[in-house]
Amino acid sequence: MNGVHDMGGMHGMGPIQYEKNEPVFHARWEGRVLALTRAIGAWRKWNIDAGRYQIEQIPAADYLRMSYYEKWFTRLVELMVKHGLVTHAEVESGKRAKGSPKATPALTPAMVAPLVSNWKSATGRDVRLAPSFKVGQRVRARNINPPGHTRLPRYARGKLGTIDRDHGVYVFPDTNAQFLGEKPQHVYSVLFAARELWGAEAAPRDSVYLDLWDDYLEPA
Amino acid sequence: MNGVHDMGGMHGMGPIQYEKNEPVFHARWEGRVLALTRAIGAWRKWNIDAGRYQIEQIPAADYLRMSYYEKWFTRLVELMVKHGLVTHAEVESGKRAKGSPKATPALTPAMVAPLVSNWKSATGRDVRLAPSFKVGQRVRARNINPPGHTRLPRYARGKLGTIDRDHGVYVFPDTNAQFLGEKPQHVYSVLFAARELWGAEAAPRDSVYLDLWDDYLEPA
Amino acid sequence: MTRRGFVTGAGAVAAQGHGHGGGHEHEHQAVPSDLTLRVKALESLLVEKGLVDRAALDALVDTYEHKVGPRNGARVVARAWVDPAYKQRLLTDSTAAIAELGYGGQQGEYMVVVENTPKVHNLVVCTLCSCYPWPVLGLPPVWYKSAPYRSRAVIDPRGVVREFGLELPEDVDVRVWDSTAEIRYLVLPERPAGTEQLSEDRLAALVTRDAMIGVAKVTVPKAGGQR
Amino acid sequence: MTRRGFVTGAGAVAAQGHGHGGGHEHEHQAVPSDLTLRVKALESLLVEKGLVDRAALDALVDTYEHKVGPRNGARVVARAWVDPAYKQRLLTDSTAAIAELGYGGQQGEYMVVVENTPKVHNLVVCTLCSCYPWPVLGLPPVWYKSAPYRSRAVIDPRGVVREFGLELPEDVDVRVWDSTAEIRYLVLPERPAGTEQLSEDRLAALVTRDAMIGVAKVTVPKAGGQR
Repeated sequence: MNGVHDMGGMHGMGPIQYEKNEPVFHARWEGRVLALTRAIGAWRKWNIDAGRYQIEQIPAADYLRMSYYEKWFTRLVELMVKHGLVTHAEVESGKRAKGSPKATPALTPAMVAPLVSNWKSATGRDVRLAPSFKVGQRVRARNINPPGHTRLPRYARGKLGTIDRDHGVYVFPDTNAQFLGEKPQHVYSVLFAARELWGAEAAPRDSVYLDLWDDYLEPA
Repeated sequence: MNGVHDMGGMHGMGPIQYEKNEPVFHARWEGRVLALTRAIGAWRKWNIDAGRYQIEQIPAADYLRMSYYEKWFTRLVELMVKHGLVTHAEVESGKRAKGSPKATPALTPAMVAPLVSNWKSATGRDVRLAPSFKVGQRVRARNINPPGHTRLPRYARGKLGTIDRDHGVYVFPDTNAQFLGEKPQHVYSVLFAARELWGAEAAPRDSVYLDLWDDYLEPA
Repeated sequence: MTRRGFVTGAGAVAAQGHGHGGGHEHEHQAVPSDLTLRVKALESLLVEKGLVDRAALDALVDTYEHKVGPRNGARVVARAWVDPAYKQRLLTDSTAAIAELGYGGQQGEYMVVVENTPKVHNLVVCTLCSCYPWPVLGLPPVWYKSAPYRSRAVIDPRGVVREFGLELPEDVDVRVWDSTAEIRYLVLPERPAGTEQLSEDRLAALVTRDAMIGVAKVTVPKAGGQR
Repeated sequence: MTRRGFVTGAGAVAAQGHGHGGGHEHEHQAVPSDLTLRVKALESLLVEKGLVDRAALDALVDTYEHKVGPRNGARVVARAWVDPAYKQRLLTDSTAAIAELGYGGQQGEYMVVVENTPKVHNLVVCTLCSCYPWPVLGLPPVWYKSAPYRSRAVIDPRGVVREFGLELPEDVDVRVWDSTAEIRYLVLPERPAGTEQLSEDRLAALVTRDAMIGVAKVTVPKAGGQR
């Protein structure tokens, strides 16, 4: 979706606010939201793309206004309700619905260390698939405007680039986010000249590299 | 500037909220803001492009959150301060600064009727200038990303179109908004196929017409 | 988070004119009384400084509330329907033809009228702000100025007009006019069938603001074209 | 409305973690105590339903607060500086080379290390959300996740790093890595001159998070490389 989250190239977002000696969390609840999100994620009711898509669906003004972990909190509640882990009534009341089953946590304390240091189950797929493009090839990012989730930013669409490296095979976010299949395919680092992206005012030697899936590209 | 005001083609802005029998103003203050803006506009301290640019500079989250006339109110105050008609201190206190001169209103009641029914002084310029393009010619909207004001929306940049008609000569918003000169030039209605703008998913027969200045276009 | 919907009725928009940003669940409203007070204070200051004349302000508000509005555009449309020569002038030099009926002025200095036909449907938007032909339509409604309409009209015009109850056949060309410059667009809707006997005034009474923006067609009420 | 600025010091960001959206004049903050209460209530509910284990939550918070952070990445960088064979492995198979030092896991499953040289400067961003190599850098700072950085890094990287105090000469290639997929990027900064005698540990102590994102260079403190 062409949402406000797709903000590469926008002006007017204000100055960068740097904080010296920034703490990992600015309040206790931020850490709890992160931990809850990870712990509930272990139930595998959704995937990382669905999680990103959920955040993108926060109304634009709220997306820009909310702090990072406020968005995470909103996402967590929405996804848990959508996937039947809790009901809105339970979240509102803070009380477990009468007669609802008692579960056993999917994430135990013993699983935490491997989760953050040796986690293998992600979005790469160890399948043999012929790549559609080869390193050095000129390609054009497709002009697509899907209303659903995509990882092809607007600023690169229709632009010419060069395949810089082949990262291997990964699940396809556009379908995976909506549980329409993993559709695994090659992901490439694609080099775009800054002037191709932004016009003649850009610095002549600069470039932007995006990681793009086969389905986002066409031969130039 | 690539601001959130440039929202053609965005998703996720929510449903259209239609109001039956909508009043012209939803509260008295809205009408007063409109009238104040017109009345102060008669001082000709700024132009219409500078006025638009000022609204675009409202921080993105506020831009999306504020109601229409709230944005107008914000703009009016900022522009009056910037151009020396009032000071922030006066606006805060509501009191005229001691010793500040007393003006005579630029807009009198007698001027109101002509203003809204017979106003000639706008942005068209009656100068002879050769157009750079002719009707029927294929053109490409330039890929420009100026940080200042522009009326070339992002969704059309880099796209191919056809000159549909020549509207004549008008001042150029990009410079006029920043008081860098009127730079008058031809404005054309340029036809873009919906599929050129949005890709293969768009309806094959649909099109979007944009009014674009000479400086926004290059021969295709 | 529902992403679609179409709310009608006066209650759909908060009475103070806030929260038009997109029908979000969470409304982030400035307190209306705050703006009431701030605007009042600003007006007093500007009057005190001699920068504005209160009677001129009153006249401006009165003008846009009572004198300028879509009835102007409706008269233009009805005239075009009954007078082929006027229609010809309207489509070739819209500004002058509209001025013949006495309409002109700010935000209508350079008019272009675009004609709907059985095979062409026109829709007007301003994606960058809220440009609108004031002399013939008055001030724009909130939905026209809102992010949902501005963002979607150019990328999904058929979906937009569907929300207004208008389903456009596949073989109709949809032409969206994005008012990016100072030219203002007015849609000349199709004259509905069965109106051959109606007077120009009766015809004008049928023409709606929405039809002249392009989000609706002009229809004849069931009871035989009477209102 | 100033559009630029660079605020340092702990006071620059509201202590409750709100208002990171872009340094606007008007802050629209949820009341922090409200979120404190809502998160607490949610946690209790999820514990009561048996969906989460409180000790696991504690362990997660502890991990990201104390065990994972830019010191990990700094050790990778220092090793690459002192061990050419390791550097070679790091640049050709980054994930495996980083795993040699014991780092890996969520948001670092597919690593790519990009090398700064006198003629190439790399900068990492995620324009679409906030992708960041957690195992080597920990959780991202607020500015990295914020709209100002995400929006500008790809269109004005030189202006962005200038705000961090880094002026890049015209003849340096700036390469911006937009983390649009699951590959995570770590910048291998240039080893500063005059550090030939420093141990690997001392070198690691010089390496900052900002240098590994690409918004800064590694420098030697004036007092002879000591900290």
